Amino acid sequence: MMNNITATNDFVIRFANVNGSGSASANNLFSKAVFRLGVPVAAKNIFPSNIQGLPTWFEVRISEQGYLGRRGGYDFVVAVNGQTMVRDYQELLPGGYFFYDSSKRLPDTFTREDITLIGIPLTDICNAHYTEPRLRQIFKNIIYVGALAYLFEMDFTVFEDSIKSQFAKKAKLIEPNIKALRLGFDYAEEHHKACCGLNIHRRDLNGDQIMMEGNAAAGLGAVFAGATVAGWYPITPSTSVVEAFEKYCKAYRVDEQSGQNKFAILQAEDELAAIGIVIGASWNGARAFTATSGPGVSLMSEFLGLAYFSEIPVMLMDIQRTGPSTGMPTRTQQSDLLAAAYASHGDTKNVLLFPADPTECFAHTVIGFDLAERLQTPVILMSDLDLGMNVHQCDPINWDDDYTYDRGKVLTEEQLEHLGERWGRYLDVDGDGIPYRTIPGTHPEKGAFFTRGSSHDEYAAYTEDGTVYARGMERLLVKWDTAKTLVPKADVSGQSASVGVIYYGTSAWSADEALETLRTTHDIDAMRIKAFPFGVEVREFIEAHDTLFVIEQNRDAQMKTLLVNELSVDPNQFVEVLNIDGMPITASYLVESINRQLADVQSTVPREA
Amino acid sequence: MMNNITATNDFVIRFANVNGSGSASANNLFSKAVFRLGVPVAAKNIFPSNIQGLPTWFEVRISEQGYLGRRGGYDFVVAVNGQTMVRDYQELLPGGYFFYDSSKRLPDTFTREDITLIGIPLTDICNAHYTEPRLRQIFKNIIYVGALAYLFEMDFTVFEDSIKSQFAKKAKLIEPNIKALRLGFDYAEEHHKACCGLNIHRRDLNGDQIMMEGNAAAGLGAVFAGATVAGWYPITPSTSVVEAFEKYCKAYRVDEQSGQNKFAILQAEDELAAIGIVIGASWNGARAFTATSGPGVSLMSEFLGLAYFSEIPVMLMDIQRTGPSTGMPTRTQQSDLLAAAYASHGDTKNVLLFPADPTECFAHTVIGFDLAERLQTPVILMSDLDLGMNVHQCDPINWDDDYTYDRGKVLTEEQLEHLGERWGRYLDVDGDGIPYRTIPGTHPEKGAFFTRGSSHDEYAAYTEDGTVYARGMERLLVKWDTAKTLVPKADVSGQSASVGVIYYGTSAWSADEALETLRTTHDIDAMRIKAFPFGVEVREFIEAHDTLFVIEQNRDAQMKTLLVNELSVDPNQFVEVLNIDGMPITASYLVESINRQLADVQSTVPREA
Amino acid sequence: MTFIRPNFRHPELSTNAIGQSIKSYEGALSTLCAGCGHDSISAAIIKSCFDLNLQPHKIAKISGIGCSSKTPTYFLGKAHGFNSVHGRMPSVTTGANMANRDLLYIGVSGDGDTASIGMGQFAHVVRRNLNMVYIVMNNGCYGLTKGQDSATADKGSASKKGVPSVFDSIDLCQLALQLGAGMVARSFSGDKHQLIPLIKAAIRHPGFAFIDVVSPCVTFNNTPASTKGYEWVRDHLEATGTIDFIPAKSEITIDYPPGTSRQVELHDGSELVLQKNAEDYDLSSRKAAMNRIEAVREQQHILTGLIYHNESAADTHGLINTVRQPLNELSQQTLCPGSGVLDSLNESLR
Amino acid sequence: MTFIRPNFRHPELSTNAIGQSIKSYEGALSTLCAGCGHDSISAAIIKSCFDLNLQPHKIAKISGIGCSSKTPTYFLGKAHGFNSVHGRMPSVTTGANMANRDLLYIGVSGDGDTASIGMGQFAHVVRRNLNMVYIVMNNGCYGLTKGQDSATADKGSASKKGVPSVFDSIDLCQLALQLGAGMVARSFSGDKHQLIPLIKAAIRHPGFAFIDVVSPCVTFNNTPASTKGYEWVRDHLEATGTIDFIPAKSEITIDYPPGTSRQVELHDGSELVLQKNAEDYDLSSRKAAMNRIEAVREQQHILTGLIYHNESAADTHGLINTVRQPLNELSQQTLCPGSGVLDSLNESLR
Ligand SMILES: Cc1ncc(C[n+]2csc(CCOP(=O)(O)OP(=O)(O)O)c2C)c(N)n1
Ligand SMILES: Cc1ncc(C[n+]2csc(CCOP(=O)(O)OP(=O)(O)O)c2C)c(N)n1
Ligand code: SF4
Ligand code: SF4
Ligand SMILES: [Mg+2]
Ligand SMILES: [Mg+2]
Repeated sequence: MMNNITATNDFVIRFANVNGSGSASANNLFSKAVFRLGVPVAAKNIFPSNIQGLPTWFEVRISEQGYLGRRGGYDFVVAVNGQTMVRDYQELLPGGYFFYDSSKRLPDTFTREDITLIGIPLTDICNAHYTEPRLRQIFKNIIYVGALAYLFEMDFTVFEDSIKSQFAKKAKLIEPNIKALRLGFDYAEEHHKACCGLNIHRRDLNGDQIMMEGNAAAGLGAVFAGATVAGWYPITPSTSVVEAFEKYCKAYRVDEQSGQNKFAILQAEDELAAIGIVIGASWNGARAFTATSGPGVSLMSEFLGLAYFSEIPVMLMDIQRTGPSTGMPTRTQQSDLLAAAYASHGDTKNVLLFPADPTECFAHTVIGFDLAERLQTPVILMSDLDLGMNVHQCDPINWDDDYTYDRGKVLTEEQLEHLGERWGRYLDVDGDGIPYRTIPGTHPEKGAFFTRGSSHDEYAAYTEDGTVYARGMERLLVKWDTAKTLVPKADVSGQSASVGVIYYGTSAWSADEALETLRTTHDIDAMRIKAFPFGVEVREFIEAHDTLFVIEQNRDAQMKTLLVNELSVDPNQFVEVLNIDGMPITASYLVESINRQLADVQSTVPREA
Repeated sequence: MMNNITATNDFVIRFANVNGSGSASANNLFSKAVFRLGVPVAAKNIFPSNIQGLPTWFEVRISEQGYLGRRGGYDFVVAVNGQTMVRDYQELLPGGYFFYDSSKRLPDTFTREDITLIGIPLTDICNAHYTEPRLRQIFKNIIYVGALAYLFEMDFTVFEDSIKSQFAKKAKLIEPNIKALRLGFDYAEEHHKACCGLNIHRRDLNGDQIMMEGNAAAGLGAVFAGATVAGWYPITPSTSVVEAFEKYCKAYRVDEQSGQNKFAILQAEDELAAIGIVIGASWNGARAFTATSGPGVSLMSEFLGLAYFSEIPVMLMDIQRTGPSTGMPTRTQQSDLLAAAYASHGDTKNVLLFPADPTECFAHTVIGFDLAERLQTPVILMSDLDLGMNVHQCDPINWDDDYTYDRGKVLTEEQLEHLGERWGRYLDVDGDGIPYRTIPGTHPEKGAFFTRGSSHDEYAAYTEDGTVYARGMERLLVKWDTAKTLVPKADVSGQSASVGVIYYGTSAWSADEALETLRTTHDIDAMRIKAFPFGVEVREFIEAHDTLFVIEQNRDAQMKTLLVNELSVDPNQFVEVLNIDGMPITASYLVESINRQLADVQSTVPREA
Repeated sequence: MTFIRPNFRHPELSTNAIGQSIKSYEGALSTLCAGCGHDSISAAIIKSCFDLNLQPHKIAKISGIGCSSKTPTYFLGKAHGFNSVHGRMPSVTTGANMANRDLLYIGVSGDGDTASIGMGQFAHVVRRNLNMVYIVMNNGCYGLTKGQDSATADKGSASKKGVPSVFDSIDLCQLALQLGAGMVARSFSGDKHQLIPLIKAAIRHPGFAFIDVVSPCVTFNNTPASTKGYEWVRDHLEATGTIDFIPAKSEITIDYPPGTSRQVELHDGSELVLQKNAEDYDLSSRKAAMNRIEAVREQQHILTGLIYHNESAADTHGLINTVRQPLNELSQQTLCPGSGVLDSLNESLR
Repeated sequence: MTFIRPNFRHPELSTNAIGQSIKSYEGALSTLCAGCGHDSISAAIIKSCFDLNLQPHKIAKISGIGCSSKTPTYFLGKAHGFNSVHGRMPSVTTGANMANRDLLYIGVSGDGDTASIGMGQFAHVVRRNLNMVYIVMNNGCYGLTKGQDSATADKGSASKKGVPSVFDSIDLCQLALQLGAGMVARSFSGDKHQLIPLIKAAIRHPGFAFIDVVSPCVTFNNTPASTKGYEWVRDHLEATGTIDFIPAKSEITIDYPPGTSRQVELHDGSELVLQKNAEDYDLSSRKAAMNRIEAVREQQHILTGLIYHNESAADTHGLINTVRQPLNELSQQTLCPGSGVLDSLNESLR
């Protein structure tokens, strides 16, 4: 006997499409509708590294409880890609619903009895109503969205409103789109009444939240942070950061009178040039940044070493994808931590930030610019494809107009003029390891110095004196200690358990969800790391727990490496919980994996207070 | 009262010269003479990153006990550089000897009473005997060598013989050189009889040893290992590796009849191209290599990731210098370990070799090619400036004619022809994580495959299937485990103590010497690591000791990081003994530092057996 | 990929002189956009190798990263291929060629791959006169990363986003000429009658042969304002002539009047017949080639055809004087000096 | 370094129009080899800035790595300097210029730094027409790494080791022309009467100004067989004319007979007077410049002088339409949209 899955506002739907077939906007229309119905929604676009004709999936989780990570498993599949039909069919959960284009009969091998088939003759409907192939192609997607609206009992007006606002500027497209929605809706109503146990009903759970891509938020952050120069080179999944920066600059940063830009964006010839541009601009007193992904980080490595050693602010956004090498360019991962933290030859350490949602992409970008200038060093925003390129539900962007940028220790002409002692570019005057810098052109007689990646003394003069060199290197460690006090603090929850879970970045959604489940049976504390180097709270958390699960989306447990290496803690305290398949980590995997390993760990009883 | 240092065959002499003044060959003449007198000698050239006119030092340690590391401190200074005279004077040990050009009076500030002044009017002598400025310049150096010969009671004939063999092909230069030596000798004999308590007397301690630079040995190793392609880009201190390779190729690898080369050396446009050439050639079945230093390693990082992931043999020699960035290009360091071990974005691991003397540079180069092809992965020889560019006394180069190259799992046309099952480029047939590869052009129908840095399945086809990708990444870890069994084993000495000392590469000379001293008062075991990943013996050694001193020539204890990270051992077991001033680590520093820290460590008593 | 190429072929499918059918030269099914110019170039490569009776497994196809750089998967399935990293095809090909001078090296790149990130490697592989065919599938944009302008995008031409490129475009043929390439040509992906003979000529050319193939990106570079779009290119194409390939026959004839045809003899004795425009055109003069490109460009036209051809220069192996036998075939015995030389070597170091 | 420059200067040391003595334009004492051509170029830069009455602190001097790239330490001590990494001066200068368009950017590089590792960045900074002076101190070798051939080493010319270079040399002036540089010149480090006016012209040129200065490496490139050695170069130098700098006066005169002098008016109204050879020479034609370089080179000679000059093109800022005010001077208030726009922005994302 078949057990249909029934659920209201709590299920996962997978759209299986063909790349470049126009499905993306239809699928977004659907997920946005869920959001507008006041129901939390998480959508993930799983697309190929090509432009047209290959399989692409869109995974939408509808979750009244507000779980925004991947859950794992599919309750409903919209199977409109023949290439992957078999797989999509097989991977559907028992009791699930298989929605397909019934213009063609399903192959005989499709014999599952534990699922519900929902056939809609999409092609036939299209052919009946549209003659132009282009229109047929496009509206086919809209038709299935209309059908879903019926099947899930979604309020149809929310779709109509979406269409209207979307095509506000091309009004003549509104009617045909609504018509297509209607076609699907009506067909489903007529042929599939009450066959689907999954519903999406209106709630008011989304408050003032917004839906935004992490990259857009980072780009916007750069605008608000006052970045004026961007050097970049296209690479998936980072490209949209600079595209967003450009878009928002064009909206907010064009001089009204002259039409001239208060920003300079240069598409460089490669990543080496991109970061060179950033370094040149930062050196010259502008806020500058670049965005890239793994291969770009590798190429930037020499320049990162220069910036570290000559102490030039750099804001770099690494939107991580699956490595190594070209890897899976359209899949996510958190595997550039070591490459970023210890970029380049010689002894180097870079500041990393780990945003977990778009709102934080915005905030960390703003903080990142401050840190880069305060610390005069590279700061790397460690976002990833999942965060950067998917539209996430998150808190709205906020801005405190009283906040002023921290431009760090930069001497003005005035200050230079009245400088008492001899100024030294690399002199640690304040004991925090951070020297004072000057911007070219500031003062006619004072403050000019020579920046170099070769060894230098406190007055920026070239030296081959090993003692002087070593002194500089040790000072950089003092600065590193200062960094620990300035970076965003980790979020800690709970304090009584002997077991802790550590996670960061986009694992947060699933980790938070998994923790809810795990905590029903175990006492578990948790810490979300937001930055490297680690503040005291990170050490304290680790010291306070016997067993620490570290959740990461890489093979080699790179965050664990950083923790052990920087905090000198025993690696055997840590249990690795790793996911490396390029798909965002799921809550169910976490629950299963941690539960299993918890069994191995002796004591899970709370510590004595 | 002054206490003159007196010693026979056990002291340190520093030559202070000006770069480009022709002193290097004179100083080499001196150290070679010591060697030929059968007395162990270690010479270090401390030169500036410029071509002419800046201070350069040459440090020669004469050690009957055979200590070949830096000792620290100078017993005798040949001060012929006005620019550094004050410093050279100050740094001389009490009781030491200050040899200077007395053509000009010493400044009045030179008032030390604890040293012996030995003035020789080098300029005056030159001016009296030579008219051409060029000759004056050159022979000045030879004259002081002649004087030293007298002062140290060295057998003069050894110098004469050296000169004769050196100028065998330009015979007319022999006489003038010997004359210059004589001039110095005679002046010293006349004016400084018995003033010097330091002697170098003939012994027979050097057996069949040779004097060679590490880079020359590595270049020779590449010839013997059958490397045919070298792509490279000049960078100090690696340049001489390829120069040596070329020299020895020209000696042994030119077809006698045609005059054609059985090797291809291309000076590339940069390091990215250099390693690209190596990858292309290796992929195509030739043994290929490149040599570089830190900045080059940074630039090669993207390509290293490609080679790791697509499993192409790469032999890379990193002759490390002081980082980060341009750093001190003519100073030594061991600070590229992390950059090399985990080069590039994504999860990557590379095999490293740590030669400790030129003989081992040769041997490790040969092993390196075998490992690279056996493991189909990058192998990086971690030499350094000290090892690579100084002439070291070491065992002679040996070669076993019965040894055959391990070309790894390469399928021949024959094998392809008779292949039973379907061949998969990335299929782990043997369970060791190493698949079989084919060389382009081998077979008309079988074995062709597509190499890519993007994700691939066992049959080398492009895939975006996360499970398949993950399987490949996990297999690379199996291969990594295989690597642990193939790399050179660490040298372990002692097994009863609770304290161990770990070191690698060029720290070995000083560490060995320091251990002799330390062991007179403490029970200490020692391990010299020769490769990464670590074999079981490394783990066993660590597990068998409570306290482990790790000797490194970098700031951030990079080997410790590798040990902790790869072996999951408690970092608190380790005590860091670090030197980062760019000068080779000294035995005296090690003794002092370890002794001091041993006091802090509770138990130094031997373990119960 | 679940695409399955129909395996059935007509039984009488014709074979070439070495008994191979065209199928032996094909590759996996393309995953590029329908109508992408790059696929036409792949087809031209397939046809050229078939016609020239090349043994597929004696070819190595090497590329960088981009839609264009994916194409080696789609031709010559029996040849080894190497999809390296972005902009670095030249160095990988250089290494491969050093290891085995006897294979044919077909390097495929994009305009982003070559004119931006790969500019340095491009310049230097030309300078070394590496014996290879270097094909740039030039769509004036970054196809795979969704249509950003490349450095070959014509100034003022607009990409999908409609924002015109503000920078002067780089003419890769001119650069190749400047840097000393022995054969320089340009064609259009849709013009197989011109392209196939050029590819054949490039294959036969002993040394560096460069073909810049204008190859419209149907997806990102087909706006009316774009100058690399199919229509625009068609309209604005100015061919120097129709080139047809005729196997080894006669010599190059240099002196001939305008309006007639001209034969260019290739390395292996085979020839190109160049149908000449009314204007004189000297294939063997670099300066003339340069001026001609410049002149044609001044009219906003694109010069196609064989632009320059000179076989006199030695290739890299010739320049560095390597042995005839591929280096990857030399045995340990040949390469390793063995213990024999060590006595005197060690002695010289004492 | 323990060198101490004698601090004493003649009290009546003459000052320029802004009251600065030449001392204000000097830098630290050079640590290059005695007689190195690079030092002469530093001296010419110092003199040019002095003559032009530039404020030293409004200059930024940026370089890569090499003996040549060290020279910015040796001139303009009151200006900020940046000795970046090998081959990357162009990108760092680009960034700096984007941040502050009001400084004068003097980029110094070597032939290794530019023609090899820096080739890509060089090509693209030219293409963007960045407003800067780009000086290559061209010694045909890698001085700092001890004399390996660079890509500008003439074929057949032997370095210290006596092994002749087997590859064709790259002519950076031709490349710069090819890639659209607005001003292209070549000079010789020892010829200050030619070099100083050229540097001045480059400083005044609004956009990318390239000067390839043949600068003998006395240490590694002075063998008789080398073609870049002082003697050889002297012998083989073919100057297009003696250039003298005259402050802002008259306009460019384009039409003038051979054998006379020609005035080139610069951006700020100042002029170059070009002493012309008997042959006609058109400074404003790229094609003519190309052909001229080629023709002179065919005679194994080196063309020096101002080779091409065209001020019409907009520089990078002009092309991407940035505001007049330096971007690094814009305040938070100007740059940050503030909370005001967020209501509607957030709303648009719901
Ligand atoms: C180091 C690096 N940077 C960026 C990318 C992203 N990327 C992939 S393809 C491409 C551009 C491709 O353009 P082109 O070479 O013209 O090929 P097309 O797709 O147009 O055929 C870029 C920038 C990459 N793969 N590697
Ligand atoms: C990435 C990198 N590779 C190599 C080097 C070593 N290096 C220093 S200077 C130099 C060449 C300099 O040649 P050139 O630019 O012609 O300057 P010159 O010394 O001749 O003036 C090289 C290869 C380096 N510093 N960085
Ligand atoms: S995006 Fe353009 S270049 Fe890429 S496959 Fe599609 S049409 Fe071709
Ligand atoms: S090595 Fe050559 S380029 Fe370098 S400083 Fe000396 S003379 Fe000048
Ligand atoms: Mg392209
Ligand atoms: Mg040079």
